Amino acid sequence: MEGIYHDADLKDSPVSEKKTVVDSPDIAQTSDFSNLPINLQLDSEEKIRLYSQMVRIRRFEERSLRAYQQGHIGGFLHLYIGQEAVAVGSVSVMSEDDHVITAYRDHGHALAVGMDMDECMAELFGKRTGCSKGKGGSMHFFAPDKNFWGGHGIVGGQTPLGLGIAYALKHRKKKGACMCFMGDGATNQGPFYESLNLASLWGLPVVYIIENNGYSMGTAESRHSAGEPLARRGEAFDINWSVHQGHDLYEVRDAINNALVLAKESSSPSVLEIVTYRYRGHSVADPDQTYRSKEEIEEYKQNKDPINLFRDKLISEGVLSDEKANLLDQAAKDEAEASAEFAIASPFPEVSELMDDVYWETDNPDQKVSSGEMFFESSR
Amino acid sequence: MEGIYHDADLKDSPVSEKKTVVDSPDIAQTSDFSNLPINLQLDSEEKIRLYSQMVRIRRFEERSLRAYQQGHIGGFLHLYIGQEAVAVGSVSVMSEDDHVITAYRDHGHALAVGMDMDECMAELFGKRTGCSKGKGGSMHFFAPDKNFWGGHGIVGGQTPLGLGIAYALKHRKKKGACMCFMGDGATNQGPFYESLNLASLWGLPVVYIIENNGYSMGTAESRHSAGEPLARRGEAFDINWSVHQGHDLYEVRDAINNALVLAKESSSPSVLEIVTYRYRGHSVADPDQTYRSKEEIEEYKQNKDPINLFRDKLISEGVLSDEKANLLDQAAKDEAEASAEFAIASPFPEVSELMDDVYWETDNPDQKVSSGEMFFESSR
Amino acid sequence: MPEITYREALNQALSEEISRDPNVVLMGEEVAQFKGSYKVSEGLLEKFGPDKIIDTPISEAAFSGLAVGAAMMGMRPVVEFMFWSFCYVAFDQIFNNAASIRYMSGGLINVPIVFRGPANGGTNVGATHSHTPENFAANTPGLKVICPSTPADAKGMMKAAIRDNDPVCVMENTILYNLKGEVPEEEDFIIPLGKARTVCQGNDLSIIAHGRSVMVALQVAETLQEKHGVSVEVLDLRSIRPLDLDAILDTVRKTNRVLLVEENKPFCGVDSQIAYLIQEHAFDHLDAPVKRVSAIDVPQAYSKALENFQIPNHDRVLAKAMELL
Amino acid sequence: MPEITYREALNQALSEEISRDPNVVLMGEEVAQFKGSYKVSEGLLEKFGPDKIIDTPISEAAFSGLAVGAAMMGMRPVVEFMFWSFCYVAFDQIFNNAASIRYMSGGLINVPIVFRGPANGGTNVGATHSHTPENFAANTPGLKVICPSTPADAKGMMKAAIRDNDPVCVMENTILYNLKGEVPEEEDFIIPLGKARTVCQGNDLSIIAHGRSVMVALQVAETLQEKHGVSVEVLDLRSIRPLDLDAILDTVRKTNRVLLVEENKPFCGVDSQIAYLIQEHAFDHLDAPVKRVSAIDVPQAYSKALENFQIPNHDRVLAKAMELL
Ligand SMILES: Cc1ncc(C[n+]2csc(CCOP(=O)(O)OP(=O)(O)O)c2C)c(N)n1
Ligand SMILES: Cc1ncc(C[n+]2csc(CCOP(=O)(O)OP(=O)(O)O)c2C)c(N)n1
Ligand SMILES: [Mg+2]
Ligand SMILES: [Mg+2]
Repeated sequence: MEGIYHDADLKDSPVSEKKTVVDSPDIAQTSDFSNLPINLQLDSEEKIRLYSQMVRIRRFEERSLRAYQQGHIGGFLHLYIGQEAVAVGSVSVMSEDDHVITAYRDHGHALAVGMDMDECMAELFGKRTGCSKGKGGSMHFFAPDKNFWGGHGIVGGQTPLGLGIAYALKHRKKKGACMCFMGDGATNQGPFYESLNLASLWGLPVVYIIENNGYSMGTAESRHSAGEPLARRGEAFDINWSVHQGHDLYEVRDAINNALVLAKESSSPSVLEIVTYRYRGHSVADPDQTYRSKEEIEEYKQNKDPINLFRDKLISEGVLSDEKANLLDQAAKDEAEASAEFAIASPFPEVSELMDDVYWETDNPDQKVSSGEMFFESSR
Repeated sequence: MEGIYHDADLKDSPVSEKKTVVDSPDIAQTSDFSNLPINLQLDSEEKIRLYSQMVRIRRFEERSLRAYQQGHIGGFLHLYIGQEAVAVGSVSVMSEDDHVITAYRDHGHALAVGMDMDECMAELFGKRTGCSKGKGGSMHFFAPDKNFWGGHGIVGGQTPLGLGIAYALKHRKKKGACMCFMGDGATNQGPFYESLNLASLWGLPVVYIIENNGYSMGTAESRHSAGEPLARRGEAFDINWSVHQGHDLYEVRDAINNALVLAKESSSPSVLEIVTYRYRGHSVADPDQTYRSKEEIEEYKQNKDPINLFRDKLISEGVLSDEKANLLDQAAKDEAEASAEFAIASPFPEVSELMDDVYWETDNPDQKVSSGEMFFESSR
Repeated sequence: MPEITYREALNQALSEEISRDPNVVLMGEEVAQFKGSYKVSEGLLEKFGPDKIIDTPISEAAFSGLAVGAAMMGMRPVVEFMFWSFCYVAFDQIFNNAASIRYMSGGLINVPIVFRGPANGGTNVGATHSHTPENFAANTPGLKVICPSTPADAKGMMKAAIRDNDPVCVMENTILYNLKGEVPEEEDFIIPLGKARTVCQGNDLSIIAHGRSVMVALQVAETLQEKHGVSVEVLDLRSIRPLDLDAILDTVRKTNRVLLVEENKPFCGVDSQIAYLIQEHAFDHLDAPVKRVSAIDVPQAYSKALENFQIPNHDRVLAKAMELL
Repeated sequence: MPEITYREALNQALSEEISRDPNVVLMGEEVAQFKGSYKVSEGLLEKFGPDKIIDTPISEAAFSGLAVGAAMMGMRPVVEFMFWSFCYVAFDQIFNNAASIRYMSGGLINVPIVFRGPANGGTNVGATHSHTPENFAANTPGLKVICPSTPADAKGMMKAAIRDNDPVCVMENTILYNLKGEVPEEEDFIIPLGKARTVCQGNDLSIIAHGRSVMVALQVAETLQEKHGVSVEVLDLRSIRPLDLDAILDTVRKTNRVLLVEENKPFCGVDSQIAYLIQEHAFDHLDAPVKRVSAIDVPQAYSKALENFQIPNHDRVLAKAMELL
């Protein structure tokens, strides 16, 4: 018995290999996912809706960025611009029994699941009309009525929560799955691995979606993670994994759909890595130039912008025209502008409301069962 | 691009495959490690010393068990009986620049690195003469002068510490490595994976040694961990891994030596899984019968007891005789008995000593630089 | 009323609530096949099967978070920590996720969850296994925290905790598990959170305690009565958050002298807050400063000889009480 | 003396100590190439290279524990948390390993380590990013905790922390990073831990605070002087553990009235302990109960409109001070 060591080489992988973004400018041309059943079943209207969703997300965020610069928004603002096809593509293959949870870069997922621009923008402004009444902010959007469970600020902290959503579905014998989104940097948080083990051991219908935009703040993947691709970290737990390009909405739909089917048919988890890119800084305050070049950003924008690529595709499919695209774009801008006006016009929460929403019990005094002091410094 | 999913099959592994202990009663016969250079270099005296180390550990622990039953020891007592070849074999290939850290099942490692039975037994008794002055107890033995950094009670909590020891060695350009021992159950703690990533990313000379005794308390491996073998969990981080049988001291020496060489020559981490077995309950209080059969235990004892196997080997090598073995055994019993007497005769720490050893500064009042109150309820 | 142990009382509470509400499950390390490290869940696997009584790997962060996620979906998980000390590896899931998600969602999401397990010293297991984090939990708005000290409380408050729509941390005590006491049998025997209990009446001194320290307080009260003719009132807080401030102030206004006893380490222990509240609200009723006995302020010592002194014991409490008289 | 910012003061302290002692390294997320999330480590990578200034993945548990292991071996790592809030995912490594290993080894092993980063609210980042865990750290024997509030303190105390042979938690404040002040230039400018600072003298009321609340206290002191002719003494604790109890008692004995201000949540916040100590040791000197202003007791709110009120502000502190007069 010798040869004690494996050199843990990468397996030859049948999936699209993850590469750093600039190394493979022509990946966009490598494959056509439009003829897969999941995409063939889309009618023109649906395709246009998907396109318009991506545009709406981008325009919403661009407007929020201006609001930030104007001083209407404070704290963090993590923009999703560049990654739109991931959230929109993923959500587009959800059934009503499927659920979504994500990290702090959550505006795209929120709009994709159907949240209003108004409630989202107002939340960013810290207004009472925000989806979380101004209490959660940019990182903490929620819409449980739309199966959207946040918006979580602690890196990796949502990975066990997503597992719990899947667990509840399975326990209740519902045919649903949970998509748990996370960043490439988040793969370095321990609870993710504990979750992978449990997901596999218990056969839970959870799909971990690593939106690999190449950077954890200012740290490139190669400086934060050993071993490629990141999705392979599911393998030792006997979890299905694969890597996909995130600029092509059709590819995203196919990948996520397969994982959801697997989760729902055989209650098996997956780890999908979706390679994507963010155009803006990690959050609004962060200057890009320190850790990546302008050229890198420009190259992605030129060759792989998910909105441009999908527009071109739809135009070539005869589904969309330049004119129609411009109209949709203008509509999205108008909607975003209106949401900013809505947010500006909305009232801030009153100081007396500070104490609401902590405990179910204090919010429902008529059904109170406890007694005693619940708060020790009060605004009332 | 199709075939989106890998089924994460096990690679064909050139190493001895991990199997549940009872499935492979004849593994002991499968291979002979005695002719490997690392073992050929041992002279008779050294072989006898290794044998005697294992015997000493076993007799020490048997004596501690009686002391527990007699009420001299309280709290937890996690016995290492059955696993002796792992600690002794590993420590036997250490150089003086190598370091050891482990979990709460630490008596074997402590004696193997050269700690006295007296200081160990006294620690179990909570006596002032204990290695940690009675403050650490069974789970928290330490001997930094012997490069032994504990004894850690929180499952997996030592995995980043071992990394830090390796980091300090590398930072100081010392040619040493750190062996970080852990249980099979400990692989389910997140910090282990964070540590694997860092170990690989930074090329740290750490060897993670999973002593897989098949159970995490009452939970068999198949009920606590998805995917086999556990060591494979290093693979996605590009870490070398392998699986070995822990009942054969020669095999352990070879495996650990290879990993230490790799760590020191090329500053590469490893994950080694050593398959072993514990004869006693998880801790003294735990009744075995609920989660494994008497037969399973007996079968291991009969076929794979590391002490018996090594004795037979040494006898067949002509290095040891039955008589000599019996003498060594009696010596170990006597030494253990003496250590119990030492512990009984030793004083308990005084209540006034309760406050020592918290802060370096309060223990060194002549070099004190801070002022103010350090303690808020004092025994003095 | 039947006499049962604290352990059996918890077991009954779990069993009854799992029977009553299909959303309740129990999960944790060794809770099913092993019947719990301290046998609290004995017989539950047989009764309810592995879908309700769930063994987990040693992954506190993941299964705590999993339970929070399930609670967000409307389940009512009961999470056992083998020791509350192990909440340190799941801290974020409890102290951020369970505590803040309701608030951060503007009240859209509830987290009806129970985290339970023993939180005590006195068992010779050293610093890493002897934490009493009730002060950390009570510091954290969004969490509730209770420390039952009798079998009846263990049952009635555990049932209340499971029915509660907010996250409740239940801090038990390994040394109390064998304690016997009378426990009502009615299905709906509930002790509401936030109600302290006057353990014995007295006029000269109030000793306020929680957890096992209540027993120490009671012993000291007996000594003081018998040996010194001092009449002591003992108040068991039972619940830390919500807190029965009225009961605290009542006894202080009655005796005008107060000693606080707890196993917490002193700096920012629960009793620092109680002391603050007493002097804030009953300043003019105090004939002497509020005094405290806590754990001696060093990491928990392993040696019995040290630890028996480290946690509040009869003599230390008595000595401090005498300072107040 | 040159005027520099709190940020530059920290930067100088780090730079000087890394130059002085080859065992000192700085590690954390984005500390090297990105110069630190809040630019505290600007220029250090260029000066000292990647062996001393080390970027880590988002693995707080692993790199905190790694640093503890390195400290056990005699290194003196400085670990930056991007926010102290993130200590929740590394809790065990800090609150067990760093805090208890010296004790559990009977004093055989020292852990000379600094954990540092901002711990404050007021920046509109919501519940998960606004924790102030100085009370948790100070509750834990084995750890030291300091909260510098001025550029000079930031430099002098950081240098003291790095030279300290015990683990020190340094709680900074993002809002203070731009604050300017005079800072001595000497290499050995050290402010010993455990020394409070009288910020201004007064006779009628003592306001005791730490961290940014010191500035609020000072503003209120000015208002009270100008508008009401009340003379306020402001004491900056600076260090929580060790604690300058003498300085606290001195000011209380002088003014006989005391208001405590902090950003901590109230239940078992640092000031609960300070209040306890004051009434214990200076009971007869108090003309009124000790009062406190803390953060409003709910998870940190995102909205500026709420958070500006939630953390102690001028008007809330003033109102509470008026109650005491
Ligand atoms: C536990 C924790 N550590 C650090 C942070 C600060 N932080 C927020 S986002 C981030 C980078 C995350 O990168 P990635 O996971 O790749 O997601 P992306 O921002 O690219 O979407 C860091 C370090 C945090 N929020 N939580
Ligand atoms: C974080 C944490 N959770 C739970 C425990 C309780 N506990 C102690 S040992 C153990 C089982 C560990 O099994 P394994 O890692 O296989 O080591 P072995 O006991 O077999 O040597 C458990 C659950 C602990 N000490 N720390
Ligand atoms: Mg990223
Ligand atoms: Mg094991």
